[in-house]
Amino acid sequence: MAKNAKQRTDIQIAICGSAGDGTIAAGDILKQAMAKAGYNVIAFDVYPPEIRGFGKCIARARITSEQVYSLKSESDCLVSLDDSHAIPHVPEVCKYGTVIYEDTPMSEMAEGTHISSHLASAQLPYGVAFREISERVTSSARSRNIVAVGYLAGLYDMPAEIFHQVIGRKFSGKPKELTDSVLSAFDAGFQTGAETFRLHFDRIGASRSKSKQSDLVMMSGNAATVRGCLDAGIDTFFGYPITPATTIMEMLAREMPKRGARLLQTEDEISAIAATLGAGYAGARAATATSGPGLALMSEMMGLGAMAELPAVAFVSQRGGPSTGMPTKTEQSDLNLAVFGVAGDGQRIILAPTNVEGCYKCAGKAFEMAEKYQTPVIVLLDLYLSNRYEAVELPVENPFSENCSKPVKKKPGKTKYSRFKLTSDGISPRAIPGDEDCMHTVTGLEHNEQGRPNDQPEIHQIMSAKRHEKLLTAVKHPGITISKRFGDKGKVDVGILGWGSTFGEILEAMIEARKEGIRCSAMKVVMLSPLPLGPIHAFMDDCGEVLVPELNYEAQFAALVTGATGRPVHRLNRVTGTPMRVREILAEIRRLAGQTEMIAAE
Amino acid sequence: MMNIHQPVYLEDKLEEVESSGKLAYRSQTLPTWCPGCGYFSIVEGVSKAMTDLGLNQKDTVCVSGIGCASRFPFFMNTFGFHSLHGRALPVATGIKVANDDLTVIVVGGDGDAFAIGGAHIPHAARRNIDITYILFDNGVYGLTKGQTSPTSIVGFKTTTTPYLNVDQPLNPLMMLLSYGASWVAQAYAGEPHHLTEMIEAAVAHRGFSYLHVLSPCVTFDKTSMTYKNLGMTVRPLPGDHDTSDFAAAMAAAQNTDLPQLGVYFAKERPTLADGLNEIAARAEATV
Amino acid sequence: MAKTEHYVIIGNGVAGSEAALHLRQRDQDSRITMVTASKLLSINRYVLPKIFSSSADWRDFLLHPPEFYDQQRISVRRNTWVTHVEPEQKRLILRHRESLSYTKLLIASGGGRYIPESLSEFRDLMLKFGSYEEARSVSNALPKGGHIAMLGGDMIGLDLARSLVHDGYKVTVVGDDYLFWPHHVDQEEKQKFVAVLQGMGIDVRSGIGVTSIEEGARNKPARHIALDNKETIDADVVLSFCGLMPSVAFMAGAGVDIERGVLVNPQLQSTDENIWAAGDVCQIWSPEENQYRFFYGWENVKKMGEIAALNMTGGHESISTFQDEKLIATKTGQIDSPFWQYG
Amino acid sequence: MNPSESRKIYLSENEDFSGSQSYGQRVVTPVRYSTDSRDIGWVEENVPCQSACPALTNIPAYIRMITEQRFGRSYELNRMANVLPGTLGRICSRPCEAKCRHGWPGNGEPVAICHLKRLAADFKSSGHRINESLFTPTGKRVAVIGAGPAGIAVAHDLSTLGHNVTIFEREERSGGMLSYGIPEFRLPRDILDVELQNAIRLGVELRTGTEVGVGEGQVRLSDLHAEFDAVLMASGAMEATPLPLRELGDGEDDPVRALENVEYGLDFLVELHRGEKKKVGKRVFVVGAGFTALDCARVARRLGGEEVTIHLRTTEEYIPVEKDEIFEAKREGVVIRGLRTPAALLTDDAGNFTGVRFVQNRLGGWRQNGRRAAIAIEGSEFEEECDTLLVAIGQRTINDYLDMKLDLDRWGSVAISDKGMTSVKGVFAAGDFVHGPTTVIEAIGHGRRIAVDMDTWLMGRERRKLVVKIEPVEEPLRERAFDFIPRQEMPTEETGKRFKGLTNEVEKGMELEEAYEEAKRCYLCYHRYTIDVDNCIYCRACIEVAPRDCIKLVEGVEIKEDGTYGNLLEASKWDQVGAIWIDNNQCIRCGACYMVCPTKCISITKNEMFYHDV
Repeated sequence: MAKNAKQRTDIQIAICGSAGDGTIAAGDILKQAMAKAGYNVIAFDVYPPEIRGFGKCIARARITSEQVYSLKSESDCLVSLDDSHAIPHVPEVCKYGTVIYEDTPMSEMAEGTHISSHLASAQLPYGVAFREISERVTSSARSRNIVAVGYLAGLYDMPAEIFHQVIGRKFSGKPKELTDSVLSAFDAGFQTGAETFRLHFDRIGASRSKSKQSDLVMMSGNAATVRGCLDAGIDTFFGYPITPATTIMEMLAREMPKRGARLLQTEDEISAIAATLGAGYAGARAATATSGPGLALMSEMMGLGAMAELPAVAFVSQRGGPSTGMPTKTEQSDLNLAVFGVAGDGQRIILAPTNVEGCYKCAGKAFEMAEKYQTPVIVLLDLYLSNRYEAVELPVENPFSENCSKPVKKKPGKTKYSRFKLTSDGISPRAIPGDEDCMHTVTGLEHNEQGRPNDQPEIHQIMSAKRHEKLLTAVKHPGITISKRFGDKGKVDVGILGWGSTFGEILEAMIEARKEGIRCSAMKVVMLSPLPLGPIHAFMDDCGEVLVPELNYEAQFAALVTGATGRPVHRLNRVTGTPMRVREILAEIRRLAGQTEMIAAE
Repeated sequence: MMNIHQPVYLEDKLEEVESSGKLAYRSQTLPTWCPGCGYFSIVEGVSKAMTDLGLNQKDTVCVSGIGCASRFPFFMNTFGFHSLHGRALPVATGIKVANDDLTVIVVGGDGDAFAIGGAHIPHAARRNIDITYILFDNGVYGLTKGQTSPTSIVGFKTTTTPYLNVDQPLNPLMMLLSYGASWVAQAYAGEPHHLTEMIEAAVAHRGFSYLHVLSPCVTFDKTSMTYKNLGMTVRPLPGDHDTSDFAAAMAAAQNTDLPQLGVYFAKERPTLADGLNEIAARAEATV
Repeated sequence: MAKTEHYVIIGNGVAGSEAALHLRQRDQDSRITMVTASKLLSINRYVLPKIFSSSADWRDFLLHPPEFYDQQRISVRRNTWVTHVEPEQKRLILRHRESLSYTKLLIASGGGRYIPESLSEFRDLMLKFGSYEEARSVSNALPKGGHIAMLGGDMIGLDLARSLVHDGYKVTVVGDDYLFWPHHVDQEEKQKFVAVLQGMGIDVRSGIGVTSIEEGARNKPARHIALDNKETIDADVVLSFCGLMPSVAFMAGAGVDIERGVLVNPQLQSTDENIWAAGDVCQIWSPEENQYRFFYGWENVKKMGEIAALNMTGGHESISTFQDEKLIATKTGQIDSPFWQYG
Repeated sequence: MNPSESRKIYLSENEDFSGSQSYGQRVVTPVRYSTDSRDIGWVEENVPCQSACPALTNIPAYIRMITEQRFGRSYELNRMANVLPGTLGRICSRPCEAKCRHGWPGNGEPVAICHLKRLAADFKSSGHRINESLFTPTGKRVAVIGAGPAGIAVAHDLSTLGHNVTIFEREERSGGMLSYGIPEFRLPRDILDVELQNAIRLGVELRTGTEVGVGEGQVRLSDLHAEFDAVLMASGAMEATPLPLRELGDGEDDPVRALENVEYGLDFLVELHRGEKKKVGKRVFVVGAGFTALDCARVARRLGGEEVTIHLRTTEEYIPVEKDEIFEAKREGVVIRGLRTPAALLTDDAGNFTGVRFVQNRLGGWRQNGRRAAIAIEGSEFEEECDTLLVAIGQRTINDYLDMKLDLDRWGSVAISDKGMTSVKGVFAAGDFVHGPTTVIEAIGHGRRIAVDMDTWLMGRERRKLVVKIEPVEEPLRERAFDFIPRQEMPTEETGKRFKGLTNEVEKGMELEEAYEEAKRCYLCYHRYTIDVDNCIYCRACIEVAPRDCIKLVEGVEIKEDGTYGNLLEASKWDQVGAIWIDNNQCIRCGACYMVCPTKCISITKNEMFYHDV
């Protein structure tokens, strides 16, 4: 690697195969190893809903020395583990980019079904006997994917020993023979790759600058969420498997018991949220995780949480909807459900991080907020963010406070404890079972300050106001950026307002547009309920035109902003199940900047 | 393996399969289960049973929830309903109540049935709806990639029980017997001949019939309910087992270490339709 | 409407590339596919010796840039091996088990390095210099000003030798049977030409055989050659230049006539009416000499590519003019050969 | 025969030999013997090496024995089909290797079947004993004319069948072409002699130096016919084919016989091996394209020929000789020139041979034997000088020495019926004498079939029958990794040392380790993987683990005219999948499917085809 140490690194590698080929596992090893070797990595995997069968899987990883915000639309290298799926992706390989493919297929192939016939003149073919190498070394074709990773590593001079460590960790706990066999498959691939005569020009160059203190850690949005939970001191977790949130529970299941915390897989989402509320009532920091369909099931219980003023954190990773929709495709269409999906007036706090580091922040802060504002908090992720991998740098000091609960100040025993006491900020001092002399009942029925059922008109009016007003103070919650502006300061021609995972693409597009001389800036909104209206108004005042790109059909955020500000915005909506393309946003910015003729000139 | 030296000639076998007519019960879609999955025996067993019983495809509805096993209706050439997770029985109830002449076969997995859908089973059983519930038990969640299920054994390691499962598994046979199912039997996916016999008997039974099928998950269970383990432990119910003796059925159902295959309990009693007819009759009488 | 032709060309050397161009000119609607084992688009192999004197990468050796093939709608299937030809089905079977059908096929697979059987056991100790990759590995193995030994000394090798001596390398040629191949020179001429080569600074050991090649001792050059006159040579790289062997292994069993090369008539058509051959792979019937014979040299091979293309698209032209095949002593005391004349 | 008829044979109780394996009511090993055309057809189709072998050698079985280190057993399995394994292991033309599944496109190189045969012979213990199963004496007497490969094979088989055999041989030693035609550097005589001796030690009487004919002191066929119950003609094809020269007038003497330093290759070799002193000049031409031509050239190199050239009518591509053999000859300095035919032999004024006038050829169409025709190009004559010319363009049979008239076929050879008999009752014929010059293994294979025919005729009933022995196999015996072992090369003598005498064997034999490695490469094609369709749940677990496209969803199967199976018809739709079936033609016997089947419906059987004593 030393020979290219001065060169910048920006390589995007796509591995494409059929479900069951080990495509995702191969991509995982690649990105883990490269992050460990000190590179910035952004990665995102696409896979089908079936476990096996014949769906397409693609693992893409962009390995860079500089900070970037999204994947590139062109990859530098495509590895095909299944030609039928990879052939449509050949055009996404750049000029002098490489296509690596199986050169020893199992059966006879009809004309045109082998990927080698689809390469453009300027793309470079590397045919490799993945299957034969795997069978030769391990007596089975199963390790083709590992051979492919080894080949990549050898071909690009990546550090083999770091891959060994990553593979060793991935297979820890498995029989030693299996690990050895996988390592030998890697080595055989590596050797083949290293011996291959190189024709490509992109190289792994410098790693990221050493300005920062701590190491980069490669993690997915879900993993960062889990780290946030753990750093915030999560006590209990109840969940039910659902793509793409399942991995949150899986990772917590590994980590929580180590800290004396408890996790239970309940029989369904209904009981998961119920148990979460119960644990919150008992004073625990409790959470659940689900996706849109699970959130729909939980709506009823969410209402209970709002009504009974119980803390609960729900991580909701969105996927294509409605209904079962597209379980393994990304979308940002559960915003309405999260904001509005409840019986009655049941507002709650909603945070939507925009990158992996934000997942960590929002997860931890969600516990603080749930506890402080005594309400369910939904952290709205989506599949692209949950499964996207970035190399992140976690703070050395734990940024989350241990206890944010408003304590009961009165000496117990003197006056009767009012669980729902009206206060200036709307937040009532909260006691939990075990606190002396603070016994009370929570209920889903409308109730008075003491928590007794009460359906008098003025009570419902007052208590409704109390429950909504206490949330407004959440926009000033310390230690979390709930909105932020990037790019040009002052008046700009185009402003882009974004939320969630799409903001990475928005940033890249904004940077490109500024390079083209367009005055523009971008603002991310992290807290979606209640909305930080002040900064949003200020931003919109500065912008000639406002663009809201988001991955849903109904322009849910645009409608939310328009509804809250009364100002029109331009909508850009895509529901392809894939992340938005930078060039689509860029084209829209150009159009809004009145530069349509530039596009025509191109 | 004494049949090993019996000659097998492809031509003869193809002729046999062709003339049996079982292929007419299959759809054109190749099943998408993991190769080796016990669930393949559902299609094979149900097709053969329907062939033998001479059921008409158009008068049959296959209903399922969500889960690996619940893919089943897609692979059958009958009416099918692939509903929501755990909600297959309510859907089937609706269909059966609407049209008593239909043969309704519900297929589900252990998670679909005993976790999210657990609340529905007792009610379907006690009402004695005339449907057949074939439960493919593989003791693990396959579709969400290997989590523990209500029938996972103690000590089973899954992604959500990394420190081993501590929960006692359910005993579905005892549950169903105690829920009042009027026909309860057990089969094993690795013995397709017996499975077919059982499906035939289950469909033929008038009332709620529950067939528990032990079916290995080849992808996520490499240690407990494998073909190897089950193959060594399963055995037939004793020849003198009395299917009308509830206590004997409960006693036999307790033996989970050596699962016994065959009909545990069978007793005719009025079905939901009978009850509805009776209510209708009473109502008529008040006019 | 006539059926769209699919011309498939095996090989992307001079003959194949030339044929592809002319096919496109003559038939705008057709599909043209070139199949080559190389990972690269066509390389101008005549300028390969420059690899020793410049830091250029492979793009600088390309005959045409990649865009050219896109414009000409010529698909170049690289890294692809033909294992056999099935003329009855009109298709090729590729090594990766894919089939490729054609309506007309041109075999222009050229010639591979021939190693005399007597040297075959030292095969692994000799490098090749046919492709860009091979040339690069030779240049990697050769230290600055290093010593290169050539066995055989055919015209391709002497061309490289010329260039290497010019760039300051030491070159020793050991050869007898294949010296000046494919030219036939008698003993007297041979002496004369050897003297010319010596004058250029090439050390020629004529009339001597090789007994063995071994890996060099420690701190010595990588190769140690023992000669049958008891002399020895220590060199960094050993190359063999004993002429070419037509690459026709994939034609075995196809039913098309082969002797050493593919046998073709003067119109370059083989015994199968849909298969033509051009370049170093074909043996052309010469009515004047009453025998099949090879024609070498850039000008000849290029011409063959053109004529094959003409005839594949309905023409009926015979190979008639050839470069003079004699090895020439020029007026300035140098030697010249069709091998050394290229554009 | 129509399919149902050939299958009925199998269904008849009498033909099922399974009973012979019983002990009381209990079957000791579940072995079945089948004569069903589908089972025989399966072996013929799926064990390509065995069906390519004229002697039907059970190749997978003997290679398997090598991996088990049972060299003696391996040798015996060879000997069941071919009484001279050590000999054939050196000089066989290897039709099996050309058909070996391992050599099919994409599978790599064929297994070195021939070398392994030799290695089994090399490595068997010095105390190895031969197994023979013997019938009781029948009292019948048989005369065999010619102690070449065919004669020896027949004599051996008839003697084990209980007949009394006498061989009449013209030369001083037995072996025919083996002893007199093949140079010792390819076939050491000690090995040959032991095997020949072993073949005829069971009471066969060998009368060497005894020529059959009509002359003085020669034995007459009619006498033999009268004295013996049956006579076998196996005198081979020991007459050289005359050189047809374009410029030779009618009635002119054959110049090959007339000129000094010009000779037929066959005579050259036979005389050499009779012990005569042979000489060649410095510049030697050999005309011809077969093994004999190659052998002549290589012998000539050893006798001091410096420039030895073989001249072919066609080209190297089309001559019926192993590529290895051509390579070795070239390494020894032999030059091969193609597309030329001798038109005339040149002499100087004194009548001494000086060289050859050739005519240039071009290739013509394909001939029936799979070779190419050569067509002379008019006016393309050219001359080349040489000192010695050896002509080895072919051999033929002669039958004019017999005093009984036997009907001939249209090629001039003796005609025989389906049952091996000539037009004279009781006179049979086998080997090259019938077919003209073929290969050693063809002669042996033909001899064995004729021996069965002769026995049937002598005894009035069939006592040996082609059967398939089907036996269950407990587990797959191979690993996929074996497929990637490269073919092991046969070490050869350094070229420098080869020329010290004529007897220095060129192929030196492999080490034990190399032999194991090579043996492991064999796919064991005789293993048949079968799916029990009744018990199959169509789960495709087997397809998942298959290393190649070998297990298929099937809706039908082609039935050939003889009742055997052709191609499988694959199904793509679920409602047409009648069965999942293993395409044994694609199967490389890795055993992965067997290990993974959930309902244990895949079985492996070993299918061995051989002549079985009834």
